[in-house]
Formats: sequence, C-alpha cells, structure tokens
Amino acid sequence: MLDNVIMLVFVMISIALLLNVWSLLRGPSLPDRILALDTMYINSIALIILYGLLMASPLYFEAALLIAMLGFVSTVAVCKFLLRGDIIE
Amino acid sequence: MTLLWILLLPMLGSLIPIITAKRQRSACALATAVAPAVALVLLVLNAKPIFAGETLRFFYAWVPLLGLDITIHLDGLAFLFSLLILGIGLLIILYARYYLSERDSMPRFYAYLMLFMTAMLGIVLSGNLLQLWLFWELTSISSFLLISFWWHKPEARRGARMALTVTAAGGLALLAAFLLIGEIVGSYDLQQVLLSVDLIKQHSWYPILLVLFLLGCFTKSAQFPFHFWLPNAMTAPTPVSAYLHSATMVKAGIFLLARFYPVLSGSELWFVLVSVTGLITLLVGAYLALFKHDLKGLLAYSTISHLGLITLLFGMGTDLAAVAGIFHIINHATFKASLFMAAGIIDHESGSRDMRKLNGLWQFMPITATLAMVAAAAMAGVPLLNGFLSKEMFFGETLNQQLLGSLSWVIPVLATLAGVFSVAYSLRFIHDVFFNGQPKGLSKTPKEPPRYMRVPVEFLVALCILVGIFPVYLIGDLLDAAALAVLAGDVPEYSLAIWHGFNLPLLMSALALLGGTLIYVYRKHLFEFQNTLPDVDALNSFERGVKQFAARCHRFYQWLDNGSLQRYMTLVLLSFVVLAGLPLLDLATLWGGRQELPIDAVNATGAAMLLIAAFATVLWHRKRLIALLMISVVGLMVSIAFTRFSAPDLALTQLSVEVVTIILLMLALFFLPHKTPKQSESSRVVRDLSIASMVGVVVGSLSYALMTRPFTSISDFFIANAKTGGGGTNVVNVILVDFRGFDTLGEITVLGIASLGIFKLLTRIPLFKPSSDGEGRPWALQRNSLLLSTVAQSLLPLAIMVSIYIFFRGHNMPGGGFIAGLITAVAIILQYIAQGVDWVKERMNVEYQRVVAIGLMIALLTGAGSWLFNRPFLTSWFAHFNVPLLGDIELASAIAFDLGVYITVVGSTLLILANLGKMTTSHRPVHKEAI
Amino acid sequence: METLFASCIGFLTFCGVFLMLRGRTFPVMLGLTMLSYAVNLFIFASGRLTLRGAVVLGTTEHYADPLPQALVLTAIVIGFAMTAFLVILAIRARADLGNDHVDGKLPDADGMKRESR
Amino acid sequence: MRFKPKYRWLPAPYRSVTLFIVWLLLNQSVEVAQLCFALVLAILLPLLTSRFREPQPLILKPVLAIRYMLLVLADIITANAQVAVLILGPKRRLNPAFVRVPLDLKHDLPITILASTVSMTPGTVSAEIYPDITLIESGAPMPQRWLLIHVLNMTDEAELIASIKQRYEAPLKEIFQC
Amino acid sequence: MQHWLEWVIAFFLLLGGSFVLIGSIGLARMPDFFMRLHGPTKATTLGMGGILLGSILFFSLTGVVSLHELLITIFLLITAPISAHMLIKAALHHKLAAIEKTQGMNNIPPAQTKTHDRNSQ
Amino acid sequence: MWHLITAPILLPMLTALLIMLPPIHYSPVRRRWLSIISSAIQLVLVATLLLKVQQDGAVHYAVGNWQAPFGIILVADTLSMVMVCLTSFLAFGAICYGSAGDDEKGSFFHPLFQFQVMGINGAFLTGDLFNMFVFFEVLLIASYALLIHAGGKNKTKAALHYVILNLTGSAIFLFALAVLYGTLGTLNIVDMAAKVALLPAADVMLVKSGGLMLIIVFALKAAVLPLQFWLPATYSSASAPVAALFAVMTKIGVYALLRVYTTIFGAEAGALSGMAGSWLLPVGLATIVLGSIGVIASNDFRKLVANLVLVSVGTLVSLVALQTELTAAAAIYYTVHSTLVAAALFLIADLIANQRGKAGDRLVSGRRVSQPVLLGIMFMVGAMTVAGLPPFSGFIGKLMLLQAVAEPSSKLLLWSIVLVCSLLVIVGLSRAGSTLFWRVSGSDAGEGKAAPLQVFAVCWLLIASPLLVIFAGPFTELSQHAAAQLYPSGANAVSRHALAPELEVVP
Ligand code: NA
Ligand code: NA
Repeated sequence: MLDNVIMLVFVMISIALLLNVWSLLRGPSLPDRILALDTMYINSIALIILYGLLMASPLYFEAALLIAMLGFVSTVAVCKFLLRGDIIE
Repeated sequence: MTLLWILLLPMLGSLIPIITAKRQRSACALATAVAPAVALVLLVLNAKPIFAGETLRFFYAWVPLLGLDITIHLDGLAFLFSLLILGIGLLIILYARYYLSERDSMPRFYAYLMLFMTAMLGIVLSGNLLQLWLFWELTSISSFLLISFWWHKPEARRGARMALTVTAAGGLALLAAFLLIGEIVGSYDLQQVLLSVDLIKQHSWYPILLVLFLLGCFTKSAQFPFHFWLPNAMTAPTPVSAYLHSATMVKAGIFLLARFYPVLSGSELWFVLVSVTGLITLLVGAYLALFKHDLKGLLAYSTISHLGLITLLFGMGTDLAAVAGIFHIINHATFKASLFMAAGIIDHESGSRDMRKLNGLWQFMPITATLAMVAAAAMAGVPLLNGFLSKEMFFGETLNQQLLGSLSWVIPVLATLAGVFSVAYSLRFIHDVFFNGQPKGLSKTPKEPPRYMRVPVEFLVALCILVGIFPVYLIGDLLDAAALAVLAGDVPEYSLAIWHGFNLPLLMSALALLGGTLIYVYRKHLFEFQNTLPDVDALNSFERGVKQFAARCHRFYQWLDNGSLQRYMTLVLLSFVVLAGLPLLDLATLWGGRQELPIDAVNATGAAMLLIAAFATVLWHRKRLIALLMISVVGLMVSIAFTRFSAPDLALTQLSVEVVTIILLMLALFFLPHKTPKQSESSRVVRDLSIASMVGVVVGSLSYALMTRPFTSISDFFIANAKTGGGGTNVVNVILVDFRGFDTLGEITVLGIASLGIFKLLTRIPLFKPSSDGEGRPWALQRNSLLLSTVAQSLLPLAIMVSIYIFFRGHNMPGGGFIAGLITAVAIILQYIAQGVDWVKERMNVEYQRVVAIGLMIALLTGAGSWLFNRPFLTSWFAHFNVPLLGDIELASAIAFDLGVYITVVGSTLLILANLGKMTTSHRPVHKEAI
Repeated sequence: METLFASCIGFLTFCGVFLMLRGRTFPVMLGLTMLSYAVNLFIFASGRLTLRGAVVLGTTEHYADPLPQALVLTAIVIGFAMTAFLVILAIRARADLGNDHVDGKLPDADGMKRESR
Repeated sequence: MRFKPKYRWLPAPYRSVTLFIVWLLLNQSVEVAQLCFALVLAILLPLLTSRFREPQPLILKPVLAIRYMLLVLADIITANAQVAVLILGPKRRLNPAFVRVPLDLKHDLPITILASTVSMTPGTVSAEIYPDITLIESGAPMPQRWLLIHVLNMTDEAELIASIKQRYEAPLKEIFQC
Repeated sequence: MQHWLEWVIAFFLLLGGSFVLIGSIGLARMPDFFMRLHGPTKATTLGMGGILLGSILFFSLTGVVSLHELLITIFLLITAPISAHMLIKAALHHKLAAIEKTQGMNNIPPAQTKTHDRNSQ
Repeated sequence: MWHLITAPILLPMLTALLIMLPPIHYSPVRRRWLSIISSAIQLVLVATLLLKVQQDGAVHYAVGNWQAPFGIILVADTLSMVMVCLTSFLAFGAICYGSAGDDEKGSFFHPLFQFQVMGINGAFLTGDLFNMFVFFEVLLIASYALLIHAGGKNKTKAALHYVILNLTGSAIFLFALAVLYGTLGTLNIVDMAAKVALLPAADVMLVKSGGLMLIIVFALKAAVLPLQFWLPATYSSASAPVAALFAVMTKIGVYALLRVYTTIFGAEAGALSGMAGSWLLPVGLATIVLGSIGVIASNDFRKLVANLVLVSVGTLVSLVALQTELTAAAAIYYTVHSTLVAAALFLIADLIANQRGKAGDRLVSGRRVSQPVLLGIMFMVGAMTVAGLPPFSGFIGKLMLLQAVAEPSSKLLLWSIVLVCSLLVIVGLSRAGSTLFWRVSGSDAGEGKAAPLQVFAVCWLLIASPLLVIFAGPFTELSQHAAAQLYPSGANAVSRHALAPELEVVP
C-alpha cells in the first residue's frame, strides 16, 4: 500500500517539478525565474526524501539537507546579483 | 695518434686567437700560426709512407649505434689537400695580419679562420662518411661567419646567408647520399665503402644516391646552376676569398668527387651529370668573368670556371683526366690564392677594386704588379707556368673522350672557347689594372704593401713558376700518391713534361692565347652586347626570392592560423568525431546484449527536465543570467540522477560544486556584459550545430554501447577490501583516500594551484565596474539586508557543524573531506554575501593561500608518514581503540589525509571567491545616508 | 533506461559543444560546465547503471561499481578548479582586452571582414 | 533586554543548546561518545564563530519562546489550508495588497523573527523593512521601522496589522524583553 | 509495521505531496510575481513538513528512531522567509508590476531613498 | 631506497608548499634559493635513480601499498627516468633563469613552477592511465597560471585559447578513459594491455574508439597538426623561464603516445595493434612542414622558436608513428636534445629582446645588443643545435632519426621532409640571426645586461648540446635501452614488459 502511495506522491512531485520548469521557462521576469528555481530546489528535496523512502535507505538524507542549504545560498546569491550586481562586495 | 693531432691542433688553435686577443696584433698572428705550423710539420713527417702508397688510419669508436666513429684516413689525396689547406692557410694568416685594419677584430677573424681550417682538414682526413659530413657542414658554418665578417655591410650579410643556404642545401643532399651509401654498404667507414663498388653501383638506389651526392659537391664547388653564391661571397675580407673561395672550401666538392671517384664514377649517369655540369660551368664562368669590373668578381668567376674545368675532368671518366684534375687542383690553388692576395693588396693600397678606376698601377706597385701578372699568366695557361701544364693535359683529355657520342667533338671546341675567354679575362686583369692609362678617382695614392704582406704572394708565385718548370721534381710524388688514392691503385702512365711536341693540345693552347688576345682587344663590342642583356643580380634575386617566399609563408600561416579559437575548437572537435566515431561505424549493433533497466515516470520527468533545461540554456545563452538559471537546473538534475543511480557521494559533491560554480559564474557575470550581442551568422550556427550534434551522437552512442555491455572490472577488489584493508564502509571514499589516494592528492593539488593562479589573475586587474545592470537599471544602493545578515550569522555555526558531521562520516557513509570543505566554504561565502568583504575580513583575517598550503602539507605529510614504517607512500593505517565511556573509537590515517583535503578545499574556494569579491569592495556606490 | 540516459549524455554533450563554439567567453564557460556534466555522467555510466546499489558496505546486496564514482569525484573537483580558473581568466581578458570575445578582439562591426571563415 | 552573555565561554547559550541537539539529530545517536562530542562542539563552535555574530538581545523568556514557536506552527497549518483554497480557487476573487506595519521592535534579531514568522504563515510575505524617513531626519538614535508586507488576499488592513502586532510582535517583545 | 501506521505515514506523505503540488500550481497560476511568491511557501512549510514527517515515521517505525529529517524542516523554516524576502526585494528593485487591483502600492517605499543600510548604522 | 621514486613528484610539491608558508614566504631570496636548491637536489636524485634503473632494471612502486592493477603504481623504467631527468635538468636551468628577476614579476612564481614540475614528473612516472590524467591536470593548471605570470595582454589572450582548448582536451581524455574503463575494466596501463589481448570481438571497436580518442588528447598536448594552433601564441607570449619549462610540455604528449601505443596497443593487441601509426604519420609530417613554414613566416624570434618546437614535435610524432624500436630510440634521443635547445632558445630570445631596446625580439632592425659576443655565441650554438648542424646535438639526433626509418616509402617521405625542412629552418634562423645581431639602427647599443644567473642558466641548457654529442655513444645507447623496454620481443611480451606488475619491487 505504502509503495503505491509513495508512487502517487512521486507523481505529484513530478508534476510540481514540471510546473516549476514551466514557470522557469515562462518567467517573464528574472525574479519569477529565480523563484521558480528556488521552488524547484525545495521540490527536489521532497523528491529525494521520497527516493529514500522508496529504497528504505537513509543514504539520501544528506543530499536533501545539502540541497536545502545550498539552494538557499544560490537563491540569495542570485537575488543579490539582481540588486547589486556584485554578490561579494 | 699523430694523425689525430693534425686535426686537433687547428681545432684547439681556434681558441688561441681568443686567448691572445689582448696581445699585439703580430703576437696574435704568430701565436695563431703555431698550431697549423706544427700540424703541417706533423703532416709532412708522414710523407714517406704516403708517397709509398700507404694509407694511414686512426680509429676511435664514438657513436657505434650510428656508425659514426672518429676515423682519420690519410692517403695521398688527403695528404695533398691537407698540405694545401695547412700551407696556404699559414700564408693567409700572415697575409691577414697586414690586411685587416685596426678596426677589424683580428682574434675573431683568426678564430673563424682556424675553425674553418679545422673543418676543411676534417673533410679531407675523414675516414668515416658521417664524420666527413660533420666537417662538411662545419665548413658551411665557418664560411658563413667569415663571409659575414664585415656584418655591418648589408651585402656581406646577404652574401653570407646565400652561401649558407646553398651550401647547406647541398650538405643535406649529401647527408642523404651518405646515409643511403651507409645503408647499402652497412657501414659508414670510408675504406669499407671504397671496397663496395659493385654493391653500390648495382643498387637500385644508385641513381638517386648519385644525384644527391652530386648536389652536395656541386653546390659547394659552385657548379652551374649553383654557382651564383660564390661571386657574392666576395664581400668577405680578401684573405677569406683567397683561402675559401680559391684554395679550400670550393675544392671540397671537387675533393669529394675525387674521394668517391672509385665507387661512384664510371656510370653513364655520372659521365653525363658531371661532365655536362663541368662544361657549362667552365664556359659560363669564363665568359662572365670577362665582364666583371670588380677585381674579386673577375677572380670569382674565373674560379667558377676553373672548378668547372676540374669537374669536367672528373666527369670524363678516364684515369688520365682524373690525374689532370688533381694536378689542376694544385695549380689552381697556387695561382688563384696569389691572385686573390694580389687583388687584396691592390684594394688595400689603392682603396678600390673597381677596374674602371684602377689603371696604370704598374708605376705605383711594380713588384706586386709583376707577381700578379705571373699568376695571371699561369691562370691563362701561358707556358712555363703551372697552369699551362694542367691545361694542356685538360685539352688533351677533351680530345680523348667519347662522352657525347658523335657530338663528342663539341667538348674540345667548347674547351678551347673557354680557354679563349680565360686568356681574355687574364689579360684584362693584367692590362686593365696595371696599364691602360692613369688611375681615376682613387681615394688614396697606391703604393707597395708592407713587406710581409707580399711574402705569401711571392711564395705562391714562385711555386707557380717552379712547378711550371720542374713539375716532376716538385710535385711528382705528391701527384702520384694522390692519383693512387683517387684511382684506387691503377695510376696510368702520364708525363709531366713541359714539352710534348707539336700536338693538338698545344694547338688548342695557342688558339686560346691568340683568340683571348683578340677578344680582349675587341672587348668593347662584346661589352656592348653584354650590356644589352638583362642584368641578373643573383644577390638581389635571392634576397627577393627569400623575402617573397617568407611573405608567402607568412600569408599562408596567417590564413591557416587566423587566431580564431572557434576554428581551433572546430578542428579539435572534428578530430574527435572522426577518430572516436569511425570505429563505431564498424560496430554491427550498438546494443551490447545487457538487459536495460525499466524507465519509470519519475525518471522520465527528470530526464525531460534535464533536456528542457539544457536546451533552454542553449536557446537563451545570450541572456546570460537566464542561461545561468537554466544551467543550475541541469546541475540539479544531474545531482538527482546521481542520487537515483546509487551514487550519493557524487550527488553531494555535484551539488556543492554546482553552487560554488554558479556563484563564481555570477561573479564573472558582473564584470562581463550581461547580454551577448547576436553575432554568429546563421551559416555558422548551422555549422556549429552540426558539429555539436555529431559529437553528441558519438558520445551518446558510445555511452549506450558501454552501458549495454556485460562488464567485469577490478572493482570487486575494492568492495572486498574496503573494510578490511581501508577501514571504511563507504567504498567510494576508501578509494578516494586510500586505494587511489594518490589521485586525490593530485586533485587537491590542482585545486590549490588553481586558486594560486586565480590569485595571480586578480592581481592588479583593471576592472570594468558597470554602474548599472544589463537593462540600464542602476544597482540598488542598499548593500545588505537586515534579515539576510541576521540569519546568515546564525547559520554559520550550524553549517560548520554539518560539515564536521559530513567530514567524519565520510569514511563509512556518503560524505568526506571534499564535500565538508565545500559546505564550510559555502557557509563562509554566505557571510561574504550577506555582510561584505570588509566585515568578514575584520573578523577573520586569514591569508587563504596559506590555508591551502597547510591543507596540502597535511595531506602530503600523512602520505609520507608511512615511510616511517617503511611502507610505500600513502599506505593507510587504522586502528580501533576501546576508550572507557566513549566506546569504540576508530583512528585512521585516512582521516588525517581527508583533513588535508578539507582544509585545501576551504582555502582554495575562499581564496578564489573572496579575492574576486575584494576587487570591487571600494568605489561602489553605497547609500551613505545615516541610519 | 540506458537509452534515455545515453540520450541525455549525448544531448548534454551537444549543448555543451555548441556553447563552447560560441564567440564570447560566457557561453563558452556555460558550455564547458555543460560538457563537464556530460563527461561526469559518461564516466559514471561506464560503470553501468545500478538502482539500489549505493556502495556503502552492508546496505545492499549488489553494489554499483565504485571506481567510476571515485573517478567522477576526482573529475568533478578538477573540473571545478579548471572552470574557476577559466571564469577568472575570462574576467581578466575582459579587463585586459576590453571585450569578452574569446579571440580578444571583436569581429568587425560592419561585417566587412567575416569572422573566421 | 540584555546583550552580554553570562559566561564568556558560553557566548550564546541557546545557540549551544541548538547545536548540541543538532549534532545528536544528525548522528541519530545518544551514545556517550556522541554526547561528549556534541558537548565539545556545542561549546567550541559558538566560541569559534562568535566574532561572526553581532551582539543581539538574548532570549530572556525561554518558555514564552517555545510557546511562540508552537503558536506559529499552528498558524502555519491552519493558514496553509486557507490559502490552498485561495490558490486553487478563481483568481479574480483575490485582493492582493501591500501593507505596512509599524514596528515597535528595534533590534535585528527580533525583527528578523517577526518578519520570518509573517512570511512563513501563508498569505503574507515580508517584503521590506525600512526606517521611517521623518524620524531619520529628527536624528533619533533608534528610529521606528516599518515592515512592508504583501498580502495575497486582504480583507481588512487594520485588522491584519493589529493581528500581526498583537499575535506575533507582542510575544516577541516579551521574549526579548525589549 | 502495523496497518494503521502505514495509513498515518501515507496520510502525511499525501498531505505533503498535495501541498507541494498546490504550491507549484500557485506559482504557475498566479497573475503577478508578488502573488506567485505565496505559492511556494506552501511547498516549503506544510508540504515539506508533511513529507518529512512521513519519512521520520517511516524510518522510526522500520528501524531505529530517525529524527534527522527534522533538521531539514527547521532549516527550511529558517531560510525560506529569507529567500522570499530577497526575491521580493529584487522584484521591487526591478519594479515588477503588480496586478492592477493590488492595494497599497503607495506603501512601497520609493527606491533608493528610504532604504535601510546596515552598514551605515 | 625505492621510496626515492616518489621524489620527483613529492619533492617539488613539498618545495612549493614550503615556499608558500612562512618563514620562506616572506623573503624573495629565501624563495629563490629554496627553489634552486630543491631543483638541484632533485636533479641529483633522479640522476642516481636513472643509473640505478639502468643497472637493476625497471622498478615499480605501489603507492599506498596497493598492488597493480588495483592501486596506482609508479614506474621507473629507463624511458620514464630519462624524461624525468630531462625535466629536472631543464627545470634547474629555468629556475635559475627565473631567479634573476623574472620571478618577482608576479606572485607565486616558484610554487607554481615547482607544482608544474611535479605534474610533469608525475605524468612521466605513473603507470596508471587515470593517474596520468590527474597529473596532466596538475601540470596544465600550473601551466595556465605560469603562462599569465608577469601579465600583459598577449599572455591573457594566449592563455584564454590555451585554457579552453586544453579543457576540451581534458574532457576528451575523460571520455576516452571512461570508454577504456568501461570495456577493459581496469586503469592500469599494463593491465589494460593484458585485457586488450583478450578482448571479446564485440568490444574491439569500442576500445578502438577510446584508444583513438587518446590520440587527440596526446596530440593536442604535443601540438600536432591540426591541434597545434595553441602553441605558437602560448609559447611566444609566456615569460622566458616559463616558456623554457614549457619546452618539455609538448614532449609529454609524445611520451604518452609512445607509452600508450606501445603498451596497450602494442604487438599483442591483435586487431588493435599499431592503430595509431597510420593516423600519426601524416599529421606528424605535416606538422614538420607547417613548423618550418612558421619558422620562415615568423615576425619575431620567440614565435620562430615556438615554430621550431612544432618542427621537433612533428619529427617526434612521425618517429613514434613508425612504431619500431629504432624510431623510438631516435625519438627519445631527439626529445632530450630538442627540449633542451628549445628551452635555451626561449631564454636567449629573452636576453636578446631585453637588450635590443624597443625592437625587442621582433625581426626588424633595432639597437645593437649590448653583449654581442656573449649573445652571439649563445645564439649560434642554439641555432646550430636546433637546425641539426654539426657539431652540436641536433646532428646526432638527425642522423639517428634518418637512420631509424627502415621502410622505404616512409623513408622517402620522412627523409625528404626532414631534410628540406631543415633547410628552411637554416634559412629562417640565419635570417633571424642576421637581423637580430647585424641589422643595427642607431649607433648606441641597447641597455641591460644579462644577469650572471641568466647567463649561467643559458649555458647550463646549452652545454647539454655538446655533451650530448661528446657522449653520444652512451646517450644513444641509453635511448636504445629505453626503446627496447617499450618493444619487448618474444612470446608473452606483455607480462615481461617494463611496466609489468609482476616485477614489483616494493619494500
Ligand atoms: Na682599369
Ligand atoms: Na507568510
């Protein structure tokens, strides 16, 4: 049963990711695209956690944690780029 | 050993002028003369066995693998030439002492001269073909130096280069010939070669070999059509001309003809090539000599002509002709050397060599004039002088040959014609210079030269006369011995008598004398005719030719290498397509038989996202920030793919590298234009698309072919030994820090070096600092955000803790020093982003390059630690300790190594990013308003 | 799955190569990054694809090939170092040469001289 | 309100506690070795990074803080459900708005927490924090600041402002005693 | 594992998945940037919370107690508002248009004059 | 004792790190002398090792004590030791030259230099193909950084091309490695050879594809047509000591070609045996021609020397392509000779450029050099050596390579091209020399004198030329010995091969 639910959630997240790609491609503004990318990072975390569940393996946790950390940094960096051009000043 | 000294003495002697450079000129000259003098004595001491027909040899194995040995081969021919080289060389040394002016560097001159003497001796004494070639090339080099002695004159430089070019070309041909001979015979030893007559002549390579060989000889001996370099070499100081261009270097080619006469001559090809070349050269030289107004020019062409004569003699293939050839070598050397020296005296004492200016010098320098006239007479072939004897023999031989079949009579006729011109230019030399009225427009009043400057001339002229009168007594033995060597034993009967009775050769001589006089008397008409012909200046044409060639090369090179990276890349990629792709065409099917994994919806979605994002990156690559966002998606998807296909370590690494790369690219984007102007033409885009798709197809097919093939690898070993041998359960990490730790050491070294390089790149960089973004929007004035700063501060310890966690679990679980290092670095970069460089620097003033060095040092020393236990570098060590309370603790050298990795990564990453950030900190528009 | 995976590698290569053939430094950097992804996936694929096979001892029955993973890790790190250098070099080139063309000079604006034909 | 920590070796006690817990969570273990290690790190890391931390008011009412966290969690759950309906429903019914909330909080950390809380609870996003320009000109040392919020569907501006100030800002003032 | 526990896990997962999806739908569907920004908040908070809770339960019930997913949740809760804040700052800087009926546009401080700069504090 | 094998790699690394750390870091003098002394020590060590290897045969060192094919092994056979010796000899000269002042024209000269030496030596010593990739990258990244040493537009421009092309090359290297690993399942060179011999028919073409890809990689490093374009600009814009060190970089490509295509795709490789030759010979010859044209076409002396490097590369690659023991021996001797003389010429070009005022090393009339005799002699020796004129090492090299070609058709091709092109080289060099030294404008000489250390460095490199001639006997034998190890004859040659792990000598 659980496997089927997991697959279902997988599908939901896949659709979410595809929607994110759609947003990313559509834009229209740069902040829109960055927002889409940021959302994509977060949805990927969900995806990876689900992989972990599917495989019943704890090995995926760090990847998820890392995406959370690094996705944040990159979103912040791009926003800073839009604001100031130079992200490390 | 004495033999070797004959060669070694002049060689060492070339150093003497340099050592004695500070001494007086005479002392320098005298010191220089010592070595060749001693060598000459040593040579003459060996005369007896040589005249008895023996060959003296010295052998020392030098480079056995190449068949290049030091072999001295002293037979009659070598003896004769050595005698000329050393004897005339000594006279030249004396002469040059007076010829060179105070401004000329005498030590340099003597050093070059001695070098040249060595080279010449080397040629004639060589008993090994390769050794001979060595010295052959040395003569080209040293003559280049001598011709260009007065390098401030453009024509000297050019003449020297032309001579070098021509003789070097010949030298290379000769080398090819020698190598072919060596391969045919199986040895480069001269004696061996001389014994292999049939082997060589019957070999299929013989024609090509012969042509190459003759190219070498003819270029050196200025045979038509390679004669043009010689007159232009006359820009050299006259002693050089006297020595190189009359007595020695130009004779090297002749020497070679003589040396290899026994093995190479006697074929149809030899006769045709050698005699025809000789004949044309003889004629052309004699004819052109008459029209030269420059004294040395006249002598140069006459030399060409005489060399042609000798060549013709060797080409005729009769034994007697060969003997005549050898005889003429001696005679030509004596009279031509003395003529050059006389010309030098005239030049030296009157300031000109132009025969239109020089007239009536008889009254100013009667002794020199007399000497010159005798020598010129010898050149013309006047009886009782040595030139007459050999010319007589030559005429005789032209009558004996059957080279051209029914047309053979042409040769004596043309020979006589050449004799006619020879007489005419000799007459001109005498009459036009010493008589013919008064000098015109000379810069100084001519006078007799210093006493000792004339001595060499006197000596040589005396020889001309003495040989002319007493040939047998003076040079009979010498000639015999030389002929013996050339003819390999069968010396014909010949007579050196002055008088052979009234015969055809005598008639030819008489005709030549008479005709020559007539032509000289009516030279005006001939001069007028000659003036109507276009003036071909070999030097200028050569120079122009070289320049044109260079220009053409330049254009070609520019066309090929147009400085466009796109072209270079295209070529690399096309090479890839061809080399990697062609074998795939031979593959029956790409599929290798392995069952494919099933595709599920999620993977398909991931792949779709990857493809879409990659495509969008390409599509929008000109909108750079958007492209950057797109490529982030690609990176994210790649990481997820790694996660999916059982490579968590890869996913972690890819993720962290990804972020740093994006930050880096963004930093770059600030300094680069934010948009790419559209530039590529559509044809170019199509071309690039097709190249890219070919590469993509090849790579994709290869990877498909690989993935679907069954596979065994060495990896089972790693899985089996990771825990027992490496002490970790994360096999990938154990491979990195243990099995293949050496790779990792190299890899972090790369990272460290890259950061150093980047530091270098950023030093004193004159940056563009755009004041607005791509759309012309000015940058926000607010530097930091309150929220971001506050949160970033709180995140730092958390992130460091995570990196410590990742670090320690790396050996057993996904993670490790590299990822940990990147996490730490990213956490610190977040501080930079949130707070600015100054803020961070206030709190952490670390020189990151030192951090890098420390990290690498830790890794290196960990590796070297295993030496203490006499184990190879990087041998790992681990142990479990049971500590009360804490339980089981594992200590492993791999952790120390990984620590090195960690520190290096942190240091490098920060060195790169922080330094780049630092560039802009000052001069940024910042909102200054209080609060 | 292998077909899909190979197609992705091929397509990434295609994109990377196309971008590397552009005339400005930034697309070249993007191209290089893209090509690195392709290379890494390619090396990874040389060990064959495995599901549920992470090479941590004791977590699974059949393991993926660990060696290509280690190689990819090395390649990623080296690629990162190289990309970083190239990025900064591109900035330096812009600063030194005044433009961001890979050849250091802009092709003629009016198209009189056609670029690298 | 207090800035200075009690002990120099423990510059940020709550941070240390957090780190201690985080380490144990990361390692999913409460073995003695890990506890020791967590302790060491919990003390060492804040010391190491103390220079990277600007002085902030300390939490003086930890119990209130926990209560605040639970409150926010509850709000997240209820508000999420509401907004989900808004998102899936027809777009034209939405009434977006920018609202500015005058802040009584003056220090960075409490303001950050407040702004984050506002953002986390669906329907509102903190957009900007900016000082009152008139107060700058008057030269006040700690001027009042405004919090700009974007609201997805605003019904009553005054009520929203009041709810934020009362529901979130007030407890924060209490917690930090400022 | 007991059946009802599976149901609990399934519930959390589905809850999370739905909110993740709804967030992304919001992102794709909303008319202007500022409204789009609200969608992903769902994915971050309740969506991820649900999935991570499901994961915690799953691992805790199949093996040892696994709470480390909490870290991700906490981390996201800390960082997501900041990301949103930075994004909206960028959007304001870019003067992105809000849909017409947006109220209180005058509350947006004019750029560059009334901003707050920490550095000059 | 055998730990010494690691010295050529680890000693430069240690030196580089020490120079980066206090107390060495602060003092230019200390940096210099540590660098110089370390290079000298390295030279002594590798010379000792070479002699020992000559005596006792090839040595294998299992790094990390993991035996081949699982771990990485270092191989010290005659060839690799000759190359390492060459590098050390060259590096010592270049370091000395650089220490006369060039090192202070930018940061981290000495560390980068040492790192590059480390990479080069590593590439020569490793018996593992992936490890070779890593060391390639080490030497490349160091070369990128060194290339821009002392700054300037030209360097930046050249570096951009150089870096991008080499990054592409590295990508191809990785593709090739992956293909080889994915088919052969191993990374050790000898093990690969063993696996190639037993290759199933279905995989042959894949391995071939991977093997041919390696040609691109190595040919790009070696600068063979049509992958040579990066070289002239790179070498001619690098600062002198760097360019001198770069002289050995192309040889790494040649070395790798020699190593890989004699071992992995050697006589036992069945269908894949000798697959490189037919590709390499034409491009090698074309490279000779192009290089010679470049010599004539060059407008400045450094470019000319860079083109001379192309000529030597073309020659070497042609020799490698012929795939016989004799040509390999000739290639090895020629490598040593051509590397050292090219390095010396780069240094000489720098000295000349420094003394000719504004004209620099451009081939136009300029001020007289201030040390005409010294530079003139240096130039003459260098030019004669590189042109293959006796009595310097070039002629031995030329004799050796001409003699080595046995097969008639390739003999005809190679001979005519080599000989005609040496004539072009002579013409080009005599033109350059007479312009640089003799076409003087103005009466006063240029300023600047060569520093004693610079003179020493040039002499150090040049002295190799006569020494290679005087001791040509032993040197040619050494080359032949090295070549013989590459072409072991007899049955089961793979296992008796110089690289074979069975010969393990590990303490
Ligand atoms: Na006259
Ligand atoms: Na909210």
